Amino acid sequence: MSNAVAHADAHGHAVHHPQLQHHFDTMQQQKEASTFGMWLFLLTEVLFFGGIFFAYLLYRMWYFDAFAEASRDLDLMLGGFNTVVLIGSSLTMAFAVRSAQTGSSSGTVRWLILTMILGAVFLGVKVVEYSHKFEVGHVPGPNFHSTSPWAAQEQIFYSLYFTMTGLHAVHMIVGIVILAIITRMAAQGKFNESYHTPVEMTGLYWHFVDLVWIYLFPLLYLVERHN
Amino acid sequence: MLDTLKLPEHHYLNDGYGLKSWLLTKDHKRIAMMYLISISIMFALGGFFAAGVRLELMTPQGDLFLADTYNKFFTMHGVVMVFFFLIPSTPAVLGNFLIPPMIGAKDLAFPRINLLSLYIFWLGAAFFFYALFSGGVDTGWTFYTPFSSFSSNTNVIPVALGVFISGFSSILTGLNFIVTIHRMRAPGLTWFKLPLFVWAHYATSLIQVLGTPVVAITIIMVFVERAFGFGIFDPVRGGDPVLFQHLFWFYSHPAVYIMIVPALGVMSELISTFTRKTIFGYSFVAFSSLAIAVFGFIVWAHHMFVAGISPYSALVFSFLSFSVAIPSAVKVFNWTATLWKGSISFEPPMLYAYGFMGLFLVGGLTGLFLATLGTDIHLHDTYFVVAHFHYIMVGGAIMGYIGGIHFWWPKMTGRMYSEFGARMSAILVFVGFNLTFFPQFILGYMGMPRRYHAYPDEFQVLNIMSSAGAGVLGIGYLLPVIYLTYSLTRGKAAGPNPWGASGLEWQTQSPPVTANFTEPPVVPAEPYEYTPHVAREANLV
Amino acid sequence: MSSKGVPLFPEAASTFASNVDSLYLFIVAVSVFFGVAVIIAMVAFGIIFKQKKPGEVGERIEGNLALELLWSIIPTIISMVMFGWGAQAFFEMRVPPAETMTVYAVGKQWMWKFQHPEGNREINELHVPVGKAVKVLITSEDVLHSLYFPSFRTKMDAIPGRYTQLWFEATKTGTFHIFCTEYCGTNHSGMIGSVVVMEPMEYQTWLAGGSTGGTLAERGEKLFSELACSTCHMDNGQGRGPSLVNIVGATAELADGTTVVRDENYLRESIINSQAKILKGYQPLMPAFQGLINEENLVALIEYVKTKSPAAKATPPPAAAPAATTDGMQTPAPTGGKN
Amino acid sequence: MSVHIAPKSLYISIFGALMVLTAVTVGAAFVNLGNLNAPVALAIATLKATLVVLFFMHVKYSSKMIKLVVATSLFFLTILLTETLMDFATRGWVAIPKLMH
Repeated sequence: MSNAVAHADAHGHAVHHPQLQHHFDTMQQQKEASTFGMWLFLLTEVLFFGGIFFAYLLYRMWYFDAFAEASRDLDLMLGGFNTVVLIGSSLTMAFAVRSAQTGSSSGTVRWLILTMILGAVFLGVKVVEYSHKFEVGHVPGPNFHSTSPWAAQEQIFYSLYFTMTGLHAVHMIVGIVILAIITRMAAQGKFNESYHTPVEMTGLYWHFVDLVWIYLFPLLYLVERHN
Repeated sequence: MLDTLKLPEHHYLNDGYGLKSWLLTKDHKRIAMMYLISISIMFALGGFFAAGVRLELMTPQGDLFLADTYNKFFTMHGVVMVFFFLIPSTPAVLGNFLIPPMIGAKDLAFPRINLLSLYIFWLGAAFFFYALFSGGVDTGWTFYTPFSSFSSNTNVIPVALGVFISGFSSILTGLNFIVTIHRMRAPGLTWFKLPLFVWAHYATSLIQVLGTPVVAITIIMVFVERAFGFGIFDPVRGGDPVLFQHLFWFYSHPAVYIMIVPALGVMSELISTFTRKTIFGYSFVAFSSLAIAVFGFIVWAHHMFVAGISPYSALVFSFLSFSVAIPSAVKVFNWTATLWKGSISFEPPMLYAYGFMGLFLVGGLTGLFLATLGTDIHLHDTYFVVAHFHYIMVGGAIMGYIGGIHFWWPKMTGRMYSEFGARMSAILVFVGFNLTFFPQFILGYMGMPRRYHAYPDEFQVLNIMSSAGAGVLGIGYLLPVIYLTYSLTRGKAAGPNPWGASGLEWQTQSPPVTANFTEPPVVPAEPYEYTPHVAREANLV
Repeated sequence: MSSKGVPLFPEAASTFASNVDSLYLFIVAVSVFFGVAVIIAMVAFGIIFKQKKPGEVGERIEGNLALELLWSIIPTIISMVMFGWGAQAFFEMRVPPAETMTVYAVGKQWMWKFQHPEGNREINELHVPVGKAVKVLITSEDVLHSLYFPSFRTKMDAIPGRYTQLWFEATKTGTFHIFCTEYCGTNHSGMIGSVVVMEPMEYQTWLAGGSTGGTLAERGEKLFSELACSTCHMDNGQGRGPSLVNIVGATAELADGTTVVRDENYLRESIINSQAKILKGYQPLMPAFQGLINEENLVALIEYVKTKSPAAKATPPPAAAPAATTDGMQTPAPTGGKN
Repeated sequence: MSVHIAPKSLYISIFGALMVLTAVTVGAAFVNLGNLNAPVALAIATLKATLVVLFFMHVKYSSKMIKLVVATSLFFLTILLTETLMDFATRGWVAIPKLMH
């Protein structure tokens, strides 16, 4: 650890580090600013999802039966598979950051590509799930179809389901685009032990997206499965 | 003597010419100037809608516009003024321009994100303009469901998206400020040496970062209801419209502090400078900004006392609402105490500061009527509320913003404006403002509901007073446009520190160079140090 | 019209108007005191400490802890007085007395529809007797509205999908404004009306003159058989649905083991969305009447069901204790019917 | 802020723990826990989230500033949730069965 610090400092104090922007004094300051900024951004994301989570929790308490019924119609296999895929992609992302920290460009690229593939798999499964819902009429709105006695409240569940997973998927797509850019930069050898902040920042974002899913999965797929 | 001053040879305004040098700039000062122009246009647009509203209300019958047109006018007045003028106003213009030099930095922490926030703001505004030119919107700026989701037949979606998008601009600005204030301060500039303007912007940024995402998700939920027929707040499917109000006000109440707290920061600078004296109770004023920011988040349901919320939670929210009154009162008392044994002069910015204090005082005190449950039931959604929040948002936030513009205009452009014009403007705004909005308190207690196109005859006299005042107010706002524009080419050179102020931003030339400082600024031992020497230099050189 | 009153106040025509006005004047007095004090200080300091010669600086005074505490604590104490008084006035407005007459209000773009239990129906006009507590149960057919009686100093939002409530007791006869104060679209400002406060005798005469289709409960009874409610909800409890005798205001156990107080909002939900709360021991067989019954008929049904629970009328209002009260709605004690 | 390079084995064991917890949460959904269902699911999810935040996102090795940001977000999220819930919980408009027990 101390070794790495010394290393970073050695570069940081060089007057013209190629990646040092003019308004920062040191690489250290620049990196701290980026990390801090990224975390503040994630803080806004927590509150962003917090609002809709509250809506979910409230209606789940009010219309538990409807939520349990609708939740049982979701495909647990696909949801579970996606959970494994996404947590797996977090692992590969963590390895990508680790490779960047140790200065292995090829490792970084490899792990980043793997992360992107896993992200794409997740989205592919999501497409399958969504299209199934369109087929059976589980999309809320005028064409909603349900024979359950709680059809009206099931619409609330599905509205939240689509909004939450949809927003999550948008975050994934954005994440994959960023990953693609970062991968290209890594392939061009722009990162090394002393400068790999973009990889770390992307990692934070990706883990956050994973984290949202960690809540979405039990809340949406596992309301009540025992009967 | 002043005639001998010349503008410096190199500064940020002549560091490159042409559209590209502006649109691709990373200089926080140029971005601030572009924000200034953008929000000034939005302010004029919002003012146009306000003029329409006031014209209509001169007669009780509602005979000038159709009801639908009137509803669009007040809605777009609210949307433009709140989301496209007030929220960006002081932070995006003055904060953007001044925070880096005030803390001795070359730029904000993320210059590209700063530019991005401006583009996002423009994109949001473009959505709004699209909605405007394709027929407008009539939901009220609050977008209450189910009206906005299922009843209104106007362009709710583009406006909602415009607000959603511009919210990101606000988040990015706040995020940038927080990181900048934490990480970019000049060596030796500790937290308790920071100008109170910076403290206020720190508090504001916290609100922007914490609150805006919640309104963003709320807008998304309305969007999916309206666009796809989803049902989240839809009472027909068991949804609760009151939940929308909770989520909306979780942001929109603190949003009031996004507007007013930066103006409070401006006030501290003005009052200190024109009394040549440090702010009385510096740390109390600094922490009161943070207290307002934090308490602002726990009081939102006082907008909902008659909305069908539980009376027990109304009780709690009423109690908490008074907690915001205390730090606000502390600020006013401290400013007043600052005047004691000062060396007070009444340059135009100080006139604005005095006006601000008077209006903010009225705005703050009338908030008590709305935090108190017994009176709020009667006053809720009447003109009393309209008057109250205009005292805070126009009398407070805009007065502070324009006062700040007058104070830092010499720094931003290097030139002085017509002091006579500025004095006239300050007085007209103060008089016109009171004439416009004071009658509305009485109207409100008389029971006149807000958002009324036509109204019973007995309210007419007070409404005519209000409309007449709005005319005066309009002239008061128009004047600065004239003399400030004139000063851009004809104004006398201001010199680095025309007011004898103490902040680091006055240590550099006016207008500053792109990197703000040609030599590192000297951080004083104490905040707001005035020595006879500095003052003499300012007045005589 | 109420316009002839003092220009600064609307007419005070309900039992809580004077309390609200006094509270208002108290806050005005406090505000004027502090406002004037600060403004005088500002102006006086501005004159006394005006800069004498260029280059002069003010005395460096960093602050004073005692003063800071003083002007933090005094406003806190005063604001707590406001809070307490305001809360007292609020609960007075939110908790109706035990004996009230009930009127139903339905907001609709853009009119107010009122129904009296006696069967009289009015639009944008409400007749009430003076000196009698009137409870208004409010709902909406479309978007949010708000029922506002400025002369009574009270208002409450009308929310689609549920009942909210306000009450008042008029203290003088006359005609006063009714406003809609929640923006509701094009003719929001046309959604006004008047409340006519009459002597009780006149009111009785008025009631007798306007009633056509029987009382509200009678209309409800007709609907009860027309909609075939009576085939399952038999009074003897032998039907497929639960008996509705003596249920209003009482607590019931649901299929999932929880309990619920059966008030107007419960009845409303059980008709509109019958599956939401299934009573223990019953099957979810009842169709949902969402979209099949309008708000006016709904209140008629509820009024009829309430006549089957004569004891519920005498239930006391909730004490100040925070029970599961609905918007200050009269939630009878679980035991029901005491005192 | 120091650069901390965690061993690969740490990441793998965190991944393993997350997998186990995923299995546990799925399993819990098939057991009738009554009203504890939601709290258990949320508790497991929070445990998983904590692991992600601390190790994958390196908060365990980050500066106090970053920890403060995380705490701040949770604090204001709590305000949002509890104060809004306060209204719904005391409304009694529609009884909230899952909350009352």
